[in-house]
Amino acid sequence: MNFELSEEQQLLQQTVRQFLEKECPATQLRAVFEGETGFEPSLWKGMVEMGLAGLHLPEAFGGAGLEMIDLALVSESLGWGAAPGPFLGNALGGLAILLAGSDEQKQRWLPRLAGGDAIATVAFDEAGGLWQPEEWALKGSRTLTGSKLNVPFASLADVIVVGLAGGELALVEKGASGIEIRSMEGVDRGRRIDRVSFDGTPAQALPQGAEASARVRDAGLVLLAADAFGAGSRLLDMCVKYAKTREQFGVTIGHFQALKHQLANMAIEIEPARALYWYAAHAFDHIPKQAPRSAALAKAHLGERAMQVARDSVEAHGGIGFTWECDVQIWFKRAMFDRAFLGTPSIHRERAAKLAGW
Amino acid sequence: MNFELSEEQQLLQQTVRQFLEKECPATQLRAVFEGETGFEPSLWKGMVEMGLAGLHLPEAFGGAGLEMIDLALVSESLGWGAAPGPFLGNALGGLAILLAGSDEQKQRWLPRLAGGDAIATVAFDEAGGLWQPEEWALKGSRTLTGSKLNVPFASLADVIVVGLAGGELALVEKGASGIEIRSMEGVDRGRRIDRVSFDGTPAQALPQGAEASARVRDAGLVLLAADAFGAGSRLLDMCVKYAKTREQFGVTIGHFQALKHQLANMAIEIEPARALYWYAAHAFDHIPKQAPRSAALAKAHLGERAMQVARDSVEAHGGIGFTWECDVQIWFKRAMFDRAFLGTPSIHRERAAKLAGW
Amino acid sequence: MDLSYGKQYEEFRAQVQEFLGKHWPPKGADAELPKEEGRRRFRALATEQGYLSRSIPKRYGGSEQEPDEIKANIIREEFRRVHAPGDVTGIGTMMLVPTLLEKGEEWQKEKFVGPTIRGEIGWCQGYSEPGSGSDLASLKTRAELVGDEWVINGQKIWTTTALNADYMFCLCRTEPEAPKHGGISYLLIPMKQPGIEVRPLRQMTGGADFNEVFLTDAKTPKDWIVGKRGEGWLVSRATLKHERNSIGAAATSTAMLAGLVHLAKTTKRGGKPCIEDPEIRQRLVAIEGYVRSHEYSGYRQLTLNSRGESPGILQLMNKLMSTNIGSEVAKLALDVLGEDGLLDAQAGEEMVMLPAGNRSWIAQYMYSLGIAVAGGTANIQRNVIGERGLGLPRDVFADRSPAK
Amino acid sequence: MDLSYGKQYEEFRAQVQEFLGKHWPPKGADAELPKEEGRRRFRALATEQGYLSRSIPKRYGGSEQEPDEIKANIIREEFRRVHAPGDVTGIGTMMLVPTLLEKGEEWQKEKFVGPTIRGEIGWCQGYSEPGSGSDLASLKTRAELVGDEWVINGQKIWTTTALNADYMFCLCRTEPEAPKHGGISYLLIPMKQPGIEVRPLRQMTGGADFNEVFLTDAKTPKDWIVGKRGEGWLVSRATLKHERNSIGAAATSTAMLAGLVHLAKTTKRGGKPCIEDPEIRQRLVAIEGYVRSHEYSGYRQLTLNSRGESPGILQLMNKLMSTNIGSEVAKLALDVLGEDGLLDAQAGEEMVMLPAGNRSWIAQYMYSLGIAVAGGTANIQRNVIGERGLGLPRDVFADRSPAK
Repeated sequence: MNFELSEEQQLLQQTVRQFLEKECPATQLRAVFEGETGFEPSLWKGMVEMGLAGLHLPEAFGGAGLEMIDLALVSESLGWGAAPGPFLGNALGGLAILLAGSDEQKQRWLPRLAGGDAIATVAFDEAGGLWQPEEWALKGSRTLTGSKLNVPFASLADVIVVGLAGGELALVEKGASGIEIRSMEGVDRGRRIDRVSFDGTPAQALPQGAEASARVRDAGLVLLAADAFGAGSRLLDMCVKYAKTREQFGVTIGHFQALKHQLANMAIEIEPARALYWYAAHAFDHIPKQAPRSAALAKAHLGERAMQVARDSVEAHGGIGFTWECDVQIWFKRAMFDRAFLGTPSIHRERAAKLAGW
Repeated sequence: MNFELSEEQQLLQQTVRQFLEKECPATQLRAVFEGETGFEPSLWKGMVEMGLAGLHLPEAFGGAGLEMIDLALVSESLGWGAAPGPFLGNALGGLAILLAGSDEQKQRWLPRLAGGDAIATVAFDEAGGLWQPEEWALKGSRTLTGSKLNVPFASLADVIVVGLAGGELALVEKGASGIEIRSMEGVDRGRRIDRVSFDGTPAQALPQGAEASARVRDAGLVLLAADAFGAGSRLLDMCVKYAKTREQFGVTIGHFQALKHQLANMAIEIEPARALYWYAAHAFDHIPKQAPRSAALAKAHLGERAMQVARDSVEAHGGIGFTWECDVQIWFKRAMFDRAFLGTPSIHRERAAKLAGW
Repeated sequence: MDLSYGKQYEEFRAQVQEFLGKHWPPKGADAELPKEEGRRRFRALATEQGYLSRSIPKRYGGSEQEPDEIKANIIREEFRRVHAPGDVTGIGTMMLVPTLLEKGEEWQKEKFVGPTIRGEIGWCQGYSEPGSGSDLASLKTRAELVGDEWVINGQKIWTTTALNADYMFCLCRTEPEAPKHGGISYLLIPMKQPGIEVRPLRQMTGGADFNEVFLTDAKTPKDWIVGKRGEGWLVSRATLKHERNSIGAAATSTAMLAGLVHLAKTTKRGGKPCIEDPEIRQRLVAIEGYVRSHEYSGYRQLTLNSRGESPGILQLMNKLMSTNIGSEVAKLALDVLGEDGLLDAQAGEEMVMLPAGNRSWIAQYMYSLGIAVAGGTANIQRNVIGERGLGLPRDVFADRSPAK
Repeated sequence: MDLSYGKQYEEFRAQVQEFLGKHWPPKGADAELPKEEGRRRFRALATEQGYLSRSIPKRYGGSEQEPDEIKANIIREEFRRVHAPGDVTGIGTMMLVPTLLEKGEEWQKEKFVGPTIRGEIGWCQGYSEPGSGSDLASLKTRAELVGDEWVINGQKIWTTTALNADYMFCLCRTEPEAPKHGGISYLLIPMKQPGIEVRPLRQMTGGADFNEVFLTDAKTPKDWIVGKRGEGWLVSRATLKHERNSIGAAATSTAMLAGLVHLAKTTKRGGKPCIEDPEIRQRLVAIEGYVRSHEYSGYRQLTLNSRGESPGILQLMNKLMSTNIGSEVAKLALDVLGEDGLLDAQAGEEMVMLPAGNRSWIAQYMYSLGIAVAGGTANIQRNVIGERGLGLPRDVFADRSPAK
């Protein structure tokens, strides 16, 4: 039995964290967060050079050929650093093409995605919170007409993987005719979301879409759970540091038992859930029967826990925690994204109940 | 606007409390609680002499002709003292006969109930938690065959008001043929519950039963909410006293901020809910349109709050709070009864939602 | 018990309605006046009638009425109904005026009370500092007497309305040698002067309801001090007594619940309105239990206050009740919002009580934390309830404050 | 990552299975032996094989194996599967033996370890006292050396298995003059003597898992002391290091969840199984999130412990995780039980992990509070997590305990 990270995996997380500490410190992060696009090319370039864009893609396509656990570990580190950029959509888009694409489609896109010459994203959600493949209603094959909501960095993407009725998947390329992309002004300014409308827009079906789309969704759930864990544990760090430095009544506020216990409760909310997303990521590759439910459970649980930790973090910082200047808000909004994207906790709790045969 | 008790009402509560402190101190209470029957005739006699048995019955029948708020205030005081005995079933039985009975039935029973010469109870619940009049399935008019669960002090009662299909009500008298009463070993040993089975047992319909039964249920909800408030506020008192006397690490444990805040949270859970049951009791007589929903809301909320306060009280007392010797257990079980009798909080929350037209 | 206001109060209500019928909206010649002038005239009339500035002595421009919370409530209700201008709101009338009336010099009352209650001058409050939150008495802003002027240096924070205020009532350390609470004075400071810079303080919602105020050799006359030197802490505590209006707090809770119910009715999940979801229903009613408890407890406080009796521990709970309810409402709202939980808060939105659109619910989701802070953090509230309400020992670190 | 035990461990498992196949249930002549004798013989054989008493040196009757939590786990699994007698459980083997091995005199090890691990003698623990709960070091039970005997007077509480125990390992104050923690000694006391009275301590469930022990001039030989006079506190802390088995804690959580799911499937509400109620489903899965987090964190702790690495803060959380989960399970169970929430707890029921009938769920509803207490109250656990886990300052009142 070995339920711990390998040295390589620990190194991978360290590397990403150090990269972010160096290349995306608070000031830089805030600049991107407050900026026009939420995207910093040099930062993304750096991630690509670390191999993060193709981590989960086969070496044959220029990827690192690693597993979901490795991708999730990176996702945790990015959540920990609240790293802005298209990692999530790009990873899921690449996975969709890998699992559902024709050889030609793979050849065309995967090397470019792995190499950072192109960026992918996924367009799943339809009005009413219809995120799940079985809920998609957008029809069409060669051309699409209709719209998708909450598409990460659509304006940036060279290729969009679009979810269609029957759980099918199709590719739409940048600048395709009849496509209209409008910002939805999302709360997480490090991961911008757009509304994408199609009007007779040419699309290319992914042959194995119907078989692959649920699995791509599950991958997304794992990555969001990991990101949420990263964000939550970072927020806890910030609160503990603050409690050790902020003084009131002549002592650091960590001396106040009520706050100390609140921090302990935050710790017990978040820390054990690390193993929950590890397990879901591990199951994704090694325990197929458990993969979908573990992913739903991890996403529902961590989406909720990280969000609560974020709320507690604002309070633990007192008035200042409520300000724009305080970094807490950046992770607070990170947690809001992780909680709601691909479906709120209640949606995945109900799915988990069904998947258990309850 | 006057939303406060009159002097008479405050005096009424004081009188009941003082009576219980004198006639039913911890030792006495424990004796009844641990005894065979859960009933102490002299104690009940004292309550009757105070007029508690007929408080809500018209003076014409030997009652005090007071309102539901007054009855509820008494119920609070009884919950505060965890007073053992048949007050609840007797009050509801009397109300049922008053609202639904023929003149002859009223003449026959009400004076005796008010005077303590007879004790009434109500048999509502049927297997599966079917407490509500619209759920009753027991059929029959002149004779009854079937059974009722969780009947308070059935073995003691001279007359049982039985809920029938269609929300009808009927009277069954002590020792009627084919009646079988078996103790259900309820958790609140101060308010024993029995299973009552009928086999061709003669019964007497209450003419206005179908119109009155829901109102009797609502009265029960108000009285249980009041009792729960009394129990919860008493538990809080016990915890605060304990926190001011129990010493650890050389100081009273009330010095520990975490406990202090837990006690503050208990206080804010229970204290404001006093007004909730007051309002429900007031509405019962004066705001008919709001009466049913206010009663459901008060019972659901206070059933839950008092129970949580009871759990917190055990913890606030540390190990000793978990023992039989510690009085907390008596009120803990009082709260369990108030929470579950006539339906759990979730049942009445759903009813309240329906009644709001949601 | 009687939840109606009772006969003589209904008669009073009728008088108020009659008055409003005559004078609002402005009739005849008054109707021709410019808007602001019309409102000023109306307020003057309403004050003559004893409907406004009821607690203010006539000689300072008030109507000097017997305190009667129920009449006050009826007036608020009726004025609101026809959108007539009521008492000027804000920190000036709520906090400064009562303080001046209790602790101020005669000339200070004459100079400031009238214009403040007429809305001719506005105030902001200079209490909190970056380093002094819950431990307010540790404030560091210094004021030194140079000649016949106070020269003030320091920084204040969480200062609402600072941008438009004409004056600030401000706690400053004037006796550096004196013990913590004894070294503070209560000064009145003109805001429109070179020594004062106001910077809006942006919140996580993107809006800016608060400001930072930087005082650099700011000046105010020697006698613009309320109470004696070093008495500022006591003077500021005195004001707290005037903070009340329990009904107000509960009204917020009921309004939030109403908004939430509306949201649950109008938002669909899986094709059906969220309010039909059994879990949502359970949570809604569970929240309503707290909301009604708060609302009805408000009735009780109103009754007791109107009799001059103390509602005891209840009154210490209003802020924390609002905080808890606000936070539960916000969390359920976020679940109801579903995918719209990804949207940014309505930037610049004022504190929303009954949120309009989904984006303002996002703002509410954040404000529900801000509220906790505004009323002193929840932990401070718990201390108050535990110590003053339940009589438990005070925190070891919290040094006794002289006034209590 | 690899959640299987890996090849060499599966081989080990095969060996264990083969051994069990040969020896349990007893074969041939052994099959004729009286039950207890047969179990004794089997344990002896299993110990020879290195399957039992693995951490105990051979010379004291153990099998002295390399520590390997995974092998230990496999042995537990396989022995349980065929209901073969495993390591003798209880406070004697769990706490006293490791303490003796670390701090005891040679003669003490020889006299007590063997019989204890063979189950020939039983122990109880004399730590807590009515006046000393979280503040254990304030204990008052006195032991005075009179001639060559300790004479002990005082009272202990929460003493499990005291009724059948042969000996008690007991913390007593032997140096009244010494500072709090320095005045305590760790004594071994025979239970079967006139000076000792055991009274069962009834719980709110009606059962009695605990006892009070009254010591009145109870006696024990001068040299029945572990460590030196006044070192008792340190000696007792040493044992705590040996308390572990994170898997065990999580197993409890998973078992409770399984029981709850079963209850929700078999209990009907309005004609339909509760598990079809959308709100119940939401709450069940919400609890499962915590349960699986605990379970998988257990795997991780097992991995790290088996490598001799520290799981850090995680292992400080096991007790509070179990407490929190137990309490959430109990609350949901009570809602599922509906009207049966009126029934009394199964009196005398032992601590129920996977409650059988509804009455034992009522017991569970109460035990879920008892658990909190057993592991030191939840607040103590939060202190531990906050101070040792997060490095926050210690409580002002809690005087530094020498051992940590």
